[in-house]
Amino acid sequence: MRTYVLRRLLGAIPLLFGASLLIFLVFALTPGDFIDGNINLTPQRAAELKALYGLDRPLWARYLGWLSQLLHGDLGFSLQHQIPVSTLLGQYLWSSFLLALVSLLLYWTLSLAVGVLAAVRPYSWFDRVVTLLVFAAMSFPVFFLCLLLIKWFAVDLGWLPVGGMISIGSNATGWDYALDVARHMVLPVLTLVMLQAGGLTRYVRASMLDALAMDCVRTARAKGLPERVVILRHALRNALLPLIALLGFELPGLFAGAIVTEKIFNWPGVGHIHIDTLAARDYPVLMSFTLLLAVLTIVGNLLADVLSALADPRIRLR
Amino acid sequence: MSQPLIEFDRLSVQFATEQGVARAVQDVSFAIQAGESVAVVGESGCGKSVTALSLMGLLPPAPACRLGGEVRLDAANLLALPPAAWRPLRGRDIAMVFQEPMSALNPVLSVGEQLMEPLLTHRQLSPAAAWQQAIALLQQVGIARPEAIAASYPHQLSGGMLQRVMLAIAISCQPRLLIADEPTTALDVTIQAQILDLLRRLQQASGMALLLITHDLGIVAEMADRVVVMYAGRVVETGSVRDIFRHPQHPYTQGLLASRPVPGRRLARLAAIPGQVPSPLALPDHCAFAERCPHARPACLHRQPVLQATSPTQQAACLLLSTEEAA
Amino acid sequence: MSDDTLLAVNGLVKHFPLHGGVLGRQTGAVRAVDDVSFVVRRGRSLGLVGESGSGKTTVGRTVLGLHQKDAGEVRFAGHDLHALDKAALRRLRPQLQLVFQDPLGSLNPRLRVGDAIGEALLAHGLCPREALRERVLAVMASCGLGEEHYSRYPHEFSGGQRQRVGIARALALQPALIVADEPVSALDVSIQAQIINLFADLKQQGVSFLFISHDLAVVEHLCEDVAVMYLGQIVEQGSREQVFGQPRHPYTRALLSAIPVADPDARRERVVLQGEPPSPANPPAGCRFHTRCPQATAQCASVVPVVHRVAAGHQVRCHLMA
Amino acid sequence: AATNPSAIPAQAKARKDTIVGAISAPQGIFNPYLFSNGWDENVTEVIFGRLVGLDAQGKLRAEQAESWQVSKDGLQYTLKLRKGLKFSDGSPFTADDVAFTLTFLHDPAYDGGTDISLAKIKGGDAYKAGKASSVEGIKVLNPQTIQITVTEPGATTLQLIGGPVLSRAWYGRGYQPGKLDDLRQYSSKPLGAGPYIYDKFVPGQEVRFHANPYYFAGKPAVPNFIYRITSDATKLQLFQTGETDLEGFSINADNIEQLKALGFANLNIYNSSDYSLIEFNHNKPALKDVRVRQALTYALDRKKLVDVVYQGYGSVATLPLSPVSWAYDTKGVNPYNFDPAKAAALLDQAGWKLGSDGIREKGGQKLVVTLLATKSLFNDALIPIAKENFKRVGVELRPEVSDFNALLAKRKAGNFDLATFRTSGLNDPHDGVARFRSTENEVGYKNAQVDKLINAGNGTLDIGKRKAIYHQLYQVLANDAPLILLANRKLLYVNSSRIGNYQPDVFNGIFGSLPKLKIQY
Amino acid sequence: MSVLSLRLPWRRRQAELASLASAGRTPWQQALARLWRNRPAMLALLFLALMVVACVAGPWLLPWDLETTDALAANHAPGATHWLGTDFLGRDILTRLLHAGRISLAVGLVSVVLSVVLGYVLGALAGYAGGWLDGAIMRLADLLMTIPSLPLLIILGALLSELQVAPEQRIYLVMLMLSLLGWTNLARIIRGQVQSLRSRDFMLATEVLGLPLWRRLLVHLLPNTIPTLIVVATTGVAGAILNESYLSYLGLGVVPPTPSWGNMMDTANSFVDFQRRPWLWMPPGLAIFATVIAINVLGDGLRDALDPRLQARGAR
Ligand SMILES: Nc1ncnc2c1ncn2[C@@H]1O[C@H](COP(=O)(O)OP(=O)(O)OP(=O)(O)O)[C@@H](O)[C@H]1O
Ligand SMILES: Nc1ncnc2c1ncn2[C@@H]1O[C@H](COP(=O)(O)OP(=O)(O)OP(=O)(O)O)[C@@H](O)[C@H]1O
Ligand SMILES: [Mg+2]
Ligand SMILES: [Mg+2]
Repeated sequence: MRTYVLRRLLGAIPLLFGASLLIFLVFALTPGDFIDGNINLTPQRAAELKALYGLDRPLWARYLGWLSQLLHGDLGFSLQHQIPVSTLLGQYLWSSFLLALVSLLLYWTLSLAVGVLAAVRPYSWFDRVVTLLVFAAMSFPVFFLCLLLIKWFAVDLGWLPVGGMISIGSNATGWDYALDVARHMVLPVLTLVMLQAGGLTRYVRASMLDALAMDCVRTARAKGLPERVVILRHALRNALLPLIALLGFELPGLFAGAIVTEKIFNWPGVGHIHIDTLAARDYPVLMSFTLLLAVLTIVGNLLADVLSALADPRIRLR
Repeated sequence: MSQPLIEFDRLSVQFATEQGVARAVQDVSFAIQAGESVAVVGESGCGKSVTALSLMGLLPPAPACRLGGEVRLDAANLLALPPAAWRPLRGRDIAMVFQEPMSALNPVLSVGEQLMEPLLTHRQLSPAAAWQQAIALLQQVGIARPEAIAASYPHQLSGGMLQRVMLAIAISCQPRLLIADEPTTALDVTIQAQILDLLRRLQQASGMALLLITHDLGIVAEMADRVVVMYAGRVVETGSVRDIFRHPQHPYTQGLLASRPVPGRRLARLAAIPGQVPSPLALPDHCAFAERCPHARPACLHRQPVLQATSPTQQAACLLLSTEEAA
Repeated sequence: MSDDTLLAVNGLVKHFPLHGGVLGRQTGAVRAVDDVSFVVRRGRSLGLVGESGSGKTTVGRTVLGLHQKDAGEVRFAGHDLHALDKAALRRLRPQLQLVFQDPLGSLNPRLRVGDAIGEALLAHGLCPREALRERVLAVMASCGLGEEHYSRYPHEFSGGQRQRVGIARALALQPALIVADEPVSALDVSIQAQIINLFADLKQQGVSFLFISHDLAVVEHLCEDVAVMYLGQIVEQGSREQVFGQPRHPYTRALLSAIPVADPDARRERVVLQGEPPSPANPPAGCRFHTRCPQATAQCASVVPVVHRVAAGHQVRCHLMA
Repeated sequence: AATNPSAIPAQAKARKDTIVGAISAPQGIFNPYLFSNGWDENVTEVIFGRLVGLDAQGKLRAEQAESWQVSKDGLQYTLKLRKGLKFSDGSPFTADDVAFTLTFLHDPAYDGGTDISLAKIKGGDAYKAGKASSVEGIKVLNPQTIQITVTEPGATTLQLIGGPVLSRAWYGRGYQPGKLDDLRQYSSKPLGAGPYIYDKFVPGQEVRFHANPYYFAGKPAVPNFIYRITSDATKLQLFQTGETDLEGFSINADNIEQLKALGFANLNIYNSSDYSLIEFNHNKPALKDVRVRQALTYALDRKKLVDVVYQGYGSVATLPLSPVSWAYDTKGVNPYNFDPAKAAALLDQAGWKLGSDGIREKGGQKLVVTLLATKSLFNDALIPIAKENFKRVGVELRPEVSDFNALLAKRKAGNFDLATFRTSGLNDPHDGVARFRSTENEVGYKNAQVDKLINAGNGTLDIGKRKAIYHQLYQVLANDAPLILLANRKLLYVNSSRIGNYQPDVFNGIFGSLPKLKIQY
Repeated sequence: MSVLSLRLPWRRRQAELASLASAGRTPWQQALARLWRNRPAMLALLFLALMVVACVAGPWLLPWDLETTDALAANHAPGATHWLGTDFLGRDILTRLLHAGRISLAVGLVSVVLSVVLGYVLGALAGYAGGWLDGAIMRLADLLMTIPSLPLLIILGALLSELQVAPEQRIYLVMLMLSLLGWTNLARIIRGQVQSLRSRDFMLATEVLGLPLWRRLLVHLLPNTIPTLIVVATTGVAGAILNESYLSYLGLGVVPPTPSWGNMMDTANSFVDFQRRPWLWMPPGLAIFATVIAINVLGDGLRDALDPRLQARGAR
């Protein structure tokens, strides 16, 4: 097991370099830079500023500079926000994380429950309704859904705030603060859950159907175990193995920020600033953030493998 | 004769499939006495496993699967039981061992855990006691280091070991009937010999009845008291093991016996049964064996034979044997 | 070695490397075939028996050149098979054919069986396109398949018929040697007999077989010569009469006695081997069988036994023969 | 005006001591000279105020400076500060702070958006180049008076030097010329002398302020002010539910109707100071020909565009200037009313003949023009209309839509024929025409007469003289058609009727009335 | 495990026996028959067929022009003249909807075809060749997968818009972008399939039979991957249509005035239109919704039909 993890870690290194190069190139090739976007600058002033930011250096020099900076643990300085990138991301990352985590927990719970129930009675009316709903949820364009929810719950019914993370001017702390945030979270979370739960439910259902068809489930029944035990202990545990791997893949998603959802609900997350930083060509931020996601993807992959290896004695005890 | 332990009475099982209705088992009747070994033989797809599963209540629920007739345990019709009432019988009164030990055990639970489950469910042992009992059971099925094995997972054990574990699970609640569905088909000959030995010992020790399902006549000869021969979902012949091997009555039984090469008795050609088993989706209304039968007569293509006694201990379902046909 | 030698395998070794460690280096090997020698003569058949994992399939595939050997020699009809270049090997292919255990898996589900049988004939230019159908039908007929089967798909056949198709496909090329890897194990009893009879017929027509099986009865029925494998090695080989009549190796004896006999009155005492075959990745030192051998001595655990000739053509790898 | 103040949402009514304004995307650089986006500027206005501001007509207005004097030759500016001026922490606000601010803007490491070189302060370049330890033209006469000497007169100079002032005591701590890092760290702890004091920035959410007791015009009546971050998608919903009190909307009949229907909204509609345009790339041979430029201007139905987009709340632009400006005078300026026939005639004259496919050609070259545009509602209308209109006179239009940054990059690279965008807010008539000066024009437009007139217009502070100069300039420009002027729009700012004294204007936005606001419901 | 190979697993034999009953039909015919029996899938297919016919033929039959603006007829509600109303420039919504349908469907189809070609070729190559080529291709796929797709799409969009392309052609770039990102998944699946097919007995048989390489690949190996391909491609189209709408929302998709369902729905972004003029966004919204559902249902049906053993399996 340890050698396995080590081997995977070793394999991740070239991938990381590849990712950093790819990210750099993609951004370097994008037309426009931070200075180009300022319409009010005279050409002389623009040239001065470009020199100041090192934007006039050749590609390779900029890449190597960035790389060595990264290797020193420095993510750079945001051109647009004038603060270190790490500080900037720190300001926005955690609210994205909170939103993503809560919806992740919710839609996993929901998908597991619904998927298992649907698989236990395949082709029953429950299953058919679930299938229909799942396909419907998977077919909604995001922004459409967000706007609908705001219209219904925030404007027409007035139950929930339109957007943001806290009430205006709120100085609440402790429980009040948590409640306030929770109230603001309901709609974005609902959106994310609706969008994600569909696919996952299908997956759970399929995995559970496979598990229920396993011979060992028949054995468990033959032992006279209660149906609940058969399903939860024998079938579900097997069905969870491929799902555990999926869980690892969710890692980057926790920090990526749901761009459209955050934008529409005014949620102060990284998804929200992502578009702004791109519009301003604030490359240090964009590159660091993208690289962060790449790293998280690689780590998530690794984690997925390790987790499912841990959960599966066939791999754990090889 | 005393009251049989198990009685199949005109059992029939139909599956609704995409292509149509599969008549997997039709009009199967036979009984198993307490302590007796009954072997069911027949080719693939002839309904052996389905017959056994109907006894366990493990067939898919309606409408995918429709059951007819009765299966009685101690004269009580099991098929009429609601699922909840059936469950306590499984594993306690009737236990079952499957063909592929590798997939029959749960890969994510340790052998010990799986062995404890029926003890906890049916005998309400405390976990500690169940663990002790599990170790003892493993010892009973001839496993050398029971503690180590109990803590290991199925993939760490060989097929023979796993089949021993399966047997340990099956006998854990001292069932009155053990169903062994091709318990050695997946194993090597040398291991098969070990498992058959063990099975015999266990049966002798506990006095349980055995329903042995197999396609290997050699195993039948070694293990069974009585034999049920099935073909295309029906019982075509039944009798004591000697009856069946010494004077098989049904042409199918005769064919089966003749089509195996026998060590030390080499023939130039085997007496093969021509043709193939009909699909359960397209069973004829007449004798299903007629097309392959070397002795078939025109009547065989029109009528469905029923089981008839050919001796006090033997019955066969063949029109050739029926008195009116002979007349 | 006489003229009628068709296939001569000498000291064949095939190890499958095992990888492990952080850098994925080779850490060991499955010693699937370890120093195996045998001969198949023209018009005769060699039965290769042994338990699961003993290396039978690997021998068959290495003989066919599907695996690269690690050592030893495979001579087929005078050619050193593993020394041939690709094109030459391809030219030799029709001579040397394979029949599989799983008849469905060995047929392309999307190809009509007539085409499946005929394509190799075309590919090797063994038959003009116009005559192809006739030729295929003839081969099919010799395997008990009718004209109506020509344009069906594999899934439309029963197991036995599929195996016939598989055999016909091999046979169409008029091979000198067919390696049959457990060709009947997947079949029903009544169908098995049909296929066994078909093999018997083919032998009559002069085809030689390397017949791989774990079923001793079938091997006894079909093969003049028998080799018994255990953990990658041949422990006993000889003629049918020698091996079945006077088995010398304790393993062969145990194997023979383990076969259940379809006779309720023949309840005999038998040698029940204890334990299970060790892993070929880590075979026991000395005699590979000593861990299960009822007659093992201290010597067996440390000294590798050599092959003893106990009679003409009868060889046994056992210290007891010394 | 509001028809039904009782409809004010309860949520807003409950906010007794706080006004909530709306802002789009502040980034937290709350330094008037270091911010990089206009939203941060809005925040700094509240915190800092200015020495010299603009009134609703765009005329200079004394704020923190009590008065100013400009020498006859326009080269010397003397500003006098109000008495007893204090920063919001109570520390004195003196001419020394002004000098500090202006000197800081000449720092060679200064990378902010203010280009002080446009003011041409004497000795500025020398300081920047490191050849002097102070800027010669900045002179503190006494704690209340500062004198600035410049090398060229400029109509906009006073606005440049009369901007927000940084406290030397606060920002000068540890500041070394050439190194901005120390100064930069105060961007998140701003100190100014504006009406409100900065409290807190909750990223992505809001910026909070409380009233400044030292504000020169007296402590504002409403104790708290919040800038709430809103977005186009939901700003109406936020206003409707009472989460914001002040908000700006894009102007069209729909929005106005919706807002009126709310009952509690006061609608303030006024002209904006910017204009939208389609720029010609004068380096392209076809577009060098003034007839082609004129033809394209005639060909475009700008009236339809304005009607569709602004629905009566905008007008076709005739001058590069806001209609509210004192310099606005269209007399004698060609309005280029929609006239496809004339456009066709002009193109014919220019030698572009209709081809068989309906596209004009000349010397084997087809008259196909690309148009760079960003994605916006305005362009959603402009592109189909322009395409249709141009097609009618035999010109094929190929729009290319990208984000603004990419548009500017492409424009700079010169790979385009037409580019459309809107100017930023223009305070002085000079701001609207500076782009035509050959030294500043980036797309190859050159006209010596235009250059002369622009310099003359900027070279004096006498409004009467300037007006005449600009009037002449606008006529020359119109004939030259260096670009297609599209539209002057109106702006729509809305306040909840619970807020009193709100009088937004084009030059100050909400800032102008912020200190005077009061809560009336 | 070799022990298991002694006898065919039960389920396999069941399929074997069942298939005997369906003798006389090619695997494709069988799949079609299964599909035919799947009512939801057939409904979905019918719907899609109608949609395609409407989108292809509709704009010709309707009297309105796609691009002609008419300020007087702006924002009309659905009525007798304009069945689905008009937009803010007075263009007929129905005409635009159907025209947009062509484009959205084409974007979906073409981008999937592109990514399928790319993914299929690379996946098959990696699976068959193995060794360093496999390593290289799969590392490339890994690399692409590590970069979150949205930023990459945004950047690619900006990057590609640098090339001088008219908006009508810009959709091809959108397709290209979507496919550049979409191929990795398919490549992985196909690679896995090819690898497992390669070790299947019938592929071994082709080697023993001495068949030439092209025949082994083109006749034996690749046709057996087609069912997977069809299923993946079908559901891919649904994903691509959704992605296009998403990109359009972010201003990176198909660019007005060329209509696509995605950019037509963009009008819903204005709250007033959203609240008061449902005819602007409802038709494209429903079109996307219904088409995507139909494709997904059809994909599900195809999966069941093409591989009965995978029946009732879902994919994420
Ligand atoms: N769940 C099911 N659905 C549909 N058909 C089924 C089902 N279970 C069994 N069958 C059919 O019932 C018939 C009898 O099956 P059964 O498993 O009893 O055969 P068997 O005699 O045990 O054969 P084998 O030797 O292969 O185990 C087969 O034709 C099979 O196709
Ligand atoms: N390609 C391979 N890679 C690694 N190990 C292999 C490979 N093929 C076979 N082996 C191993 O080699 C040993 C011999 O296998 P082989 O298939 O030759 O046995 P066999 O006698 O044919 O068994 P069976 O009766 O189960 O078919 C086994 O332990 C097997 O796991
Ligand atoms: Mg069975
Ligand atoms: Mg084998």
